[in-house]
Amino acid sequence: MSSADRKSSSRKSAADEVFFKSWSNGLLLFYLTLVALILFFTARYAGIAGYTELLRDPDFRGALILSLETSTIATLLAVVVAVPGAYALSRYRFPGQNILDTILDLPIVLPPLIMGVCLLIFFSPAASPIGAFLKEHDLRVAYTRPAIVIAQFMVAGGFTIRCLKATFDSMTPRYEQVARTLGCSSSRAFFTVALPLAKGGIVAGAIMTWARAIGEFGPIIVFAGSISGYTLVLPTAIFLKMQVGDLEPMAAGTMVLVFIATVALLIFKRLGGRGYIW
Amino acid sequence: MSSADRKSSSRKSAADEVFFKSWSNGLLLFYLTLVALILFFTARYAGIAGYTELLRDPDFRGALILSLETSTIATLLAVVVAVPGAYALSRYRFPGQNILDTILDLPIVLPPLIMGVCLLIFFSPAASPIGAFLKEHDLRVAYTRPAIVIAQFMVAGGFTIRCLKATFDSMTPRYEQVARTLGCSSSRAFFTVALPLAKGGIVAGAIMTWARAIGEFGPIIVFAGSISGYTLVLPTAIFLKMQVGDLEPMAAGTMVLVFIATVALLIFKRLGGRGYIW
Amino acid sequence: MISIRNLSLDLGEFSLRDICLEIKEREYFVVLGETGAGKTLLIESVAGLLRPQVGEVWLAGRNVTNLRPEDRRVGYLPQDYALFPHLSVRDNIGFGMKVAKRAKPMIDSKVAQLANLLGITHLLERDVLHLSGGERQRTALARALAIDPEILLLDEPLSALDEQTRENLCGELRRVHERCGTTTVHISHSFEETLALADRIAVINAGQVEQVGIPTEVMSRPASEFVASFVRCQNILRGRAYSEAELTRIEVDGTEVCSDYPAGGAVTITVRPEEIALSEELPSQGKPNLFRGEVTMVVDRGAVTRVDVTTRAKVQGSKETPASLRLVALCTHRQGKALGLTPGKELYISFRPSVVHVIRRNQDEANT
Amino acid sequence: MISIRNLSLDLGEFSLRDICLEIKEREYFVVLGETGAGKTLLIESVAGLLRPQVGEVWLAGRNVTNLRPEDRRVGYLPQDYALFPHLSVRDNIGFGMKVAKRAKPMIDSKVAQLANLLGITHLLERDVLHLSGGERQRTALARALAIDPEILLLDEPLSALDEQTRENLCGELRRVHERCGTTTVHISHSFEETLALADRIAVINAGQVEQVGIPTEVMSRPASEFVASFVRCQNILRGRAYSEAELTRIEVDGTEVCSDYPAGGAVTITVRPEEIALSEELPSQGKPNLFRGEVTMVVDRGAVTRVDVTTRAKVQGSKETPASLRLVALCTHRQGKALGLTPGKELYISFRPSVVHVIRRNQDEANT
Repeated sequence: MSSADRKSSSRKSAADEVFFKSWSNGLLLFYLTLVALILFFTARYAGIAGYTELLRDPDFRGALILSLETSTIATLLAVVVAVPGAYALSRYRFPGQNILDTILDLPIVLPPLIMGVCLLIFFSPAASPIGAFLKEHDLRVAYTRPAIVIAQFMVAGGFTIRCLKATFDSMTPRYEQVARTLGCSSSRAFFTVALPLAKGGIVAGAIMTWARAIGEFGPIIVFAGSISGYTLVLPTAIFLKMQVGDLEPMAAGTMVLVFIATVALLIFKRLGGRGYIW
Repeated sequence: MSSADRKSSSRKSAADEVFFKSWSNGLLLFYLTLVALILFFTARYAGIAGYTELLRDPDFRGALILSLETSTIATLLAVVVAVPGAYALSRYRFPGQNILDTILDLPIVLPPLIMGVCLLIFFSPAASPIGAFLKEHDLRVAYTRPAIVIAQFMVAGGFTIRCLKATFDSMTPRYEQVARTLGCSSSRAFFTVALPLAKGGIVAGAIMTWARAIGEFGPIIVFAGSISGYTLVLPTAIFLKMQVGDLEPMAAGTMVLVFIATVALLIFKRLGGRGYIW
Repeated sequence: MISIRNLSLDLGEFSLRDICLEIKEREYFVVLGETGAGKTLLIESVAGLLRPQVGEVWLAGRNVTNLRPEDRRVGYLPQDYALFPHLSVRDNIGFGMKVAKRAKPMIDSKVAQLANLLGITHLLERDVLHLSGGERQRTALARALAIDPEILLLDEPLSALDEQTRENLCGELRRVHERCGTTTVHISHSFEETLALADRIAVINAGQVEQVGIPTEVMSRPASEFVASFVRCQNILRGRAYSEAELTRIEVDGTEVCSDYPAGGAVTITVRPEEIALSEELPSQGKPNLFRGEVTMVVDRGAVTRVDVTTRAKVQGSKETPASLRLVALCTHRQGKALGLTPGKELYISFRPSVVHVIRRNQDEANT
Repeated sequence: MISIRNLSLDLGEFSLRDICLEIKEREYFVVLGETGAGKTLLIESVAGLLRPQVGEVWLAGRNVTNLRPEDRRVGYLPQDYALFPHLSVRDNIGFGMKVAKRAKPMIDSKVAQLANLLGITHLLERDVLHLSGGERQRTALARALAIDPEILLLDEPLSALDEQTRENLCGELRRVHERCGTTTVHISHSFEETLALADRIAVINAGQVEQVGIPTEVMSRPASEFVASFVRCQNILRGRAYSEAELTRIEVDGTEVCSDYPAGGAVTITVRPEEIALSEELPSQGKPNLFRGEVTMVVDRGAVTRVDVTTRAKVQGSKETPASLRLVALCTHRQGKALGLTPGKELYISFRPSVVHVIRRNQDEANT
């Protein structure tokens, strides 16, 4: 290759690199800018007036409190199930594990609305023996406050298990094995070694579960309804405001949820939490 | 330790192990059984009648076709943005990468409803210059069919980028580095080495994006509405049927979505796809 | 002390078949094998972390096959050491005693004693995350010894360390073993690290025991071609043996090699490279394995020099017959310099019949 | 051929500081250093995968510092080989020529030629996923050579292989280098694998070049304590030197050691273990470094035996003066057996003044 050839080939490869980088980074920035702009205009539209109106509105105030309460309870339930459940999934091998794994992924992959519809049918007397049994004892679940917690728990629970499974998977089982040779029973090895080491991941998973639960909309509107002053939570309240054209408080309520999700995300990342969708 | 001591300690540790395994596996099975039962009773409730009614109902038929169309278009858009975008995110370092990363996670972490509300505001003439510009030229986005695609694209797009980034991250950059020392420009290394190797992950990510798009509910009902025969997609149609108490076809429609999500999940797992939620 | 009886275990990727081993009290026993040979399965079966599908494990006269790891009193050192990252060095070492509900002063004195033995007293209050490889290994060893185990199981304890540290810790392990006398099973893929440590070794290949013996015996008398190549007997030749009155004559590629070992039929012979002597002058007569040949390659390896030679003729009394064998010899750097070794140099090559080890092959193998 | 001028690069975890190296045409140059010393940064800077923050890289008389990798014509073999998994062995080897738009028959003949050179002709139509470690390495080497590179960069090409394959491929690399004559830079953390290969070596420590030279020179005359310990000069002693007419006398812990190298002040002396002679009888008189002492440890290492000794007295003419040095000697297995080495055995220890290498230390170091 002559020196002139080399120069021209070097110029060509430089031009190629500039073009390729602009193309790939450009498309990435296009999407990210869109997200940023959409959020920015919503925040601007809400204005100060929106927030004050939001706080003055009894519907919104009640919904916010109910949202905080129900998602906290749902998160606690999810963590209580997910910590041992994810540990079992991560550490033990049992027959049919692949099928169990797929069932576990379903609540995460299914459209949330669908889970709400399924719960509604599951608790209806016409469709299932459980519904019939509850009706016999004059108990109602659909369109009550417990329905909110159940919907949040069912949708977010699978996610919590996945998230904590990723935490336990990232810890070598050698720790517990060594603990056992040092005299620990399997439960003692879990409580003195595995649990302390998974602490960060568990907290991260819980926070993310809470943020997911508080943002749940489809399953709650279907299964718990949107009864003002009773089962109205923040997302359903926002939806109702939109339907009646009350836009500034709606935008303000939206920004509250954006804020909660963002903070949860930042804490989650900070704690090194990781969750696979499947 | 005497032999008797040893025997009793051995019995104790055996009992501990049985108890601990039952507890952890039990909670896991409790959640999984719940999911399985909920889906089972929905499927049973739909019955054959539900499916035939579903197919006879023009609303549902139209919604199903529209859902298939819009989510396919949204998926194509998402893949076109995500393949180069995820590659850029995986391979290049740039200032402020952490911030970009967090922005990218927002559409995945934000409650889907919220993204719909934000889009509605973003395209409203009162709230943003883009909305004003569109109004001036007599263009409408909200409550139209393109709004469905935009909502699906915005919500699922972040997921697609994350998913493909995980694919590119799992491939060592050595492949492209070696290709470059062998004479490839950066774009040629991408097209001849990185892209063929990422093929499986890209297909897996696209299928999952499509399944997510078709199940979208909150953002579509808010941003595109539920105009019968125009913007009614499968999830919004299910919601409307529920509101009018038309339960069998609702359950059947739900099972269609469950079926789509399950098949997508199985294909995704089969192809070895992996996606982080953030 | 440890008795492994007909142990079999199949985990798909790795497996063990019909393992029988007897390890004596206070013995330092090394299990050698390549990656994937099943060594870790063996140690995990003894520790109780895996349950064998067939066979039994006996420790100190008890059948422990169905015992949980916490009921076995084995000290276990995994390859990555697995120090508990949320505990200090002191709490790592004291972990087992705390689980056994020992009194605090007793724990403290035992920790101090072990830390002193292993030279890590100054590290006791440290976080385990910032220890060097050698310090981690010492801490893990102290933790395993703290429960006064009946046996100590070491899973490749030296492989994660750099060369210098490895050599130091090798001496350390030997010293600790001499001091504590704990029966030790050490797993390794490196033949060389073993020589310094082992009382006896077992060579495992593809899940089966190929040979058990003291190291020098395994080195000079490997039981199979695999063992010969694993212990780096670099001269491994196939031939056919004819037993005579005193010597066995083995025909290798038309050349005759003599051995003291009686054998007949299809055989493989092995000669350790350090047993092959090179000289410029004709050595004192009468050697049954004396060849003329030339150097084909010289590799300076620091302390020793590896010399590849090809024989040209066999010297028998006063006559020479054509003979072509490719052999590897090792000599010291000094000898190499004195001989002026360079490729192409002519010299005499000889080895005693007593260093020619003979492995019988059955007819199946002979055809491959 | 390759000229690296004042190259500096700081990536936080790894860094290079002010590296200057001149590598000659057709040379086999080995860069030695521990994990994390910055060796890979160096090779990636030469390949163009990293851009240095300061300094220049010249290849064949051109300044390539700002050139992209595709414009450099370097053959690059990363540590994991990075064979393209979606291509066959043939397409992997032909990849670079296809990119350069060579004609199909030309590509085929070149691939056949390289496959023949490396003995992988029978693998050409195979999938790369099912190759063994050695086969992968050969394929990656053929792929790198196929573009007729001006230089070949090998990043730890032997470290992923097992011991046997490593030794075979070591000879292979040397042979390919002799055949093709491509200037080669090979990175390694193992001093021993280097000895067989290198024309010259550079030792890198913490991002800086400590010594450049031919291997035997670096072995016998290390430039620093780090290099001495890296090339396994196991006897590294600190003392104070006094130059006299012919000999330099170095006081080490109250004992006197003699060296041929002129020096004064604070020094470190190094003696290679294979240069230390052991004998039962008093050797021929007049040796300036002759000691009486006893064996403290014997480690059989197969071909060689490591003997740790402690000197008791220095023999000077007819009188003896107390002297206590801990030394490591290496002797062959045969010598060891002849001497009947066991801990506690008394013997004579001697080494020539010419093998006592002296490293000057500045006063700062002397105080540490």
